[in-house]
Amino acid sequence: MTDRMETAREIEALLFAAAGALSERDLAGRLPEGADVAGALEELVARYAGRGVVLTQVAGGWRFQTAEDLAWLMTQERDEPRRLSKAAQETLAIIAYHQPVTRAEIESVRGVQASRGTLDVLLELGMVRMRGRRRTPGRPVTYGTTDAFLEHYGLAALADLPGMAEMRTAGLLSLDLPADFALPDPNAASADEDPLEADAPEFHVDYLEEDS
Amino acid sequence: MTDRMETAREIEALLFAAAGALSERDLAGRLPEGADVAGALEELVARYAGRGVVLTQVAGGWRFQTAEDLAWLMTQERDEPRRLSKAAQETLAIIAYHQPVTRAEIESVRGVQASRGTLDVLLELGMVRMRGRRRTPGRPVTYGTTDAFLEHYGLAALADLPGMAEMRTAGLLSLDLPADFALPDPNAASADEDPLEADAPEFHVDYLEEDS
Amino acid sequence: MTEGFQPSLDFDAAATAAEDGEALIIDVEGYEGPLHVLLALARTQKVDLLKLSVLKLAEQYLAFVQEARRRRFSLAADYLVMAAWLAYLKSRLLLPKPEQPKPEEAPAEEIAARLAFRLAKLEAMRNAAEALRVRPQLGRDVFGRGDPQAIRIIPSGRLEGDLYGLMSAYIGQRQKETQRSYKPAPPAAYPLEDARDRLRRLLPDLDRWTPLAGVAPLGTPTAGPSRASYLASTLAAGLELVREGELEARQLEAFADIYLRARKGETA
Repeated sequence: MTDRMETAREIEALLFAAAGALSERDLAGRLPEGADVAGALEELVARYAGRGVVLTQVAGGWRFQTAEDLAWLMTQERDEPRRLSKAAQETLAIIAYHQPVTRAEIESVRGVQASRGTLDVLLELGMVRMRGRRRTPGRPVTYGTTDAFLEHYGLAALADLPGMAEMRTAGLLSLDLPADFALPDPNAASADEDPLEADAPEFHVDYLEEDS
Repeated sequence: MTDRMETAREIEALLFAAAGALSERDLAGRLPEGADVAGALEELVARYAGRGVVLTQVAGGWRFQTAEDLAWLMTQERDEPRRLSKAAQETLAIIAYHQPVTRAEIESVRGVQASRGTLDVLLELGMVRMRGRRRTPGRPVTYGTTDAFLEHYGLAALADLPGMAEMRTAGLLSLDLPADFALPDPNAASADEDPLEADAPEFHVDYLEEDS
Repeated sequence: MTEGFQPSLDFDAAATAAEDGEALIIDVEGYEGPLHVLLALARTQKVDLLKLSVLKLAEQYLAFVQEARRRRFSLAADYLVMAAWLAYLKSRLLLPKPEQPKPEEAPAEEIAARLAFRLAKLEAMRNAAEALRVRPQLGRDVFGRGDPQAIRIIPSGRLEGDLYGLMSAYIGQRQKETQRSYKPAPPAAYPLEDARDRLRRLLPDLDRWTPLAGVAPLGTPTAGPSRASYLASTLAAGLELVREGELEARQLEAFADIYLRARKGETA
């Protein structure tokens, strides 16, 4: 048996047995030194393609999950998921696509004050977390999504959010909104810009360290 | 795709997601009528033979399990984050917001005697440290949080601890709080504290300046 | 917004807009705020939101508000503020531009463009929410291992817990603190009746002067009435028996020990 195949077997076993996703680092840490984790994963992805259980990448890790088209079979495994209100869904989307984002910015996109039960539901579900504080007057708290969010929606990384690239190209992800367009001020736009984060090209460039 | 192969996919998914072993009758009951369960199982056994995960028949029916020769992988010790007990979490929160705080003050907020173990655990984890001594009779030791604490919670400074506004946003403040309810400012200078070790002012120097 | 906009059409626009708006007034409650209404109205124009006719949108919105008021739907204040603002914007868009624009006001076209941008942004986020919603979700469409194998775990220095947990823990404490009520347990007292009965039973044995402390029950240190209560009740009961002529009491001086003795009527 080749080494690659043996590594694939080991990863298969580890991922099958695990309750959640495991990162390549997690896997490498548990396998004998020098194992070709990436190569073995590639082989496994191909091997499981089209099967009832598939290997997917989520939140920076790998997990086996049942094939999407077999959802109908899984009636017994389904736990009634908490249904998010429309407002909560919108709020979650705004946080996901704009993070780090403050409460005021969320409200300005939605045009309504965030009511109780939108942000706190998301926080409680562990989909959203407080990330840090914006370095602007008042130092408002910024919000971002969690790994649990990525895992729930089966996303490998934030860059995989649907439509992300198009929205960014269209300038729709800029938080540079006139806070209240009843106050037309041509200078307001540039004054609102946050020099620290407005130009952040990637996520996780928040000035706070990620908790690891 | 042949029917047999589709049934195999479905069984694969069912067995993977099931909480325990499933008998052939269980499987047949959850699959479309007329599915060739026995044939599909046979195919799956062959498919998984020699892999990291094998399909085996146990008392209750069929289940996937990791290959026996890979048992060493499963028993390997893993680096699992340690969960703080409720008491420790609460004590840590009080120290964070009220520092510098004495043991008696912690107890008065919690309404219960702090067991020796709770503070010890936090000290041992490096989340909490002894800061100094209160200038009151008995000169009780005061506690505060460490840099490791800030790092763990992703805070740049103590001033970044969420305040009343954020707690309200997060839905944590109930409505029946007294009107004068306030949060202490953990960053505030404490005049009535002596440093524990005059030579090691590794933290905020504000309270040290009282002496000079 | 400056191009492709023909003022001459807009006098009919209000009427058409009213019809468009009519279809939308199904449920005012269905909208979260004026911006959501505007978005719904803007969609009826069936153009790229960034190419929206804001003038037409303003007509549509004003018609919506008018219709809602005619039907006596109560509209929140922000709907009316938006109506006033849009009416103002509309008038500015229609009026010929002053030769010297007021410096503090942005050109109406720019404000209109910003409104269109805001709507485009809100629409993008609603689409994003929908795109997320239809994604295969864990526990709804795809499923993880139902029966993960136990893996032996050693605790590490790494800690679990986030800021939200810390805040919840803290505020939970403080809220408990404010709700804590003080319920003192009334101290148990040695009933006078019991003291009397007991003293009566002891009478035959009290033929010599006996200190009160020796007569009163010792009690138990952990439960029941305190020693002081035993002493006090026994003394009070003793004084009653003295009054009834069955007992004698004496004290040599203030604060000295009190002695009790059964009264032997004939021999005294």
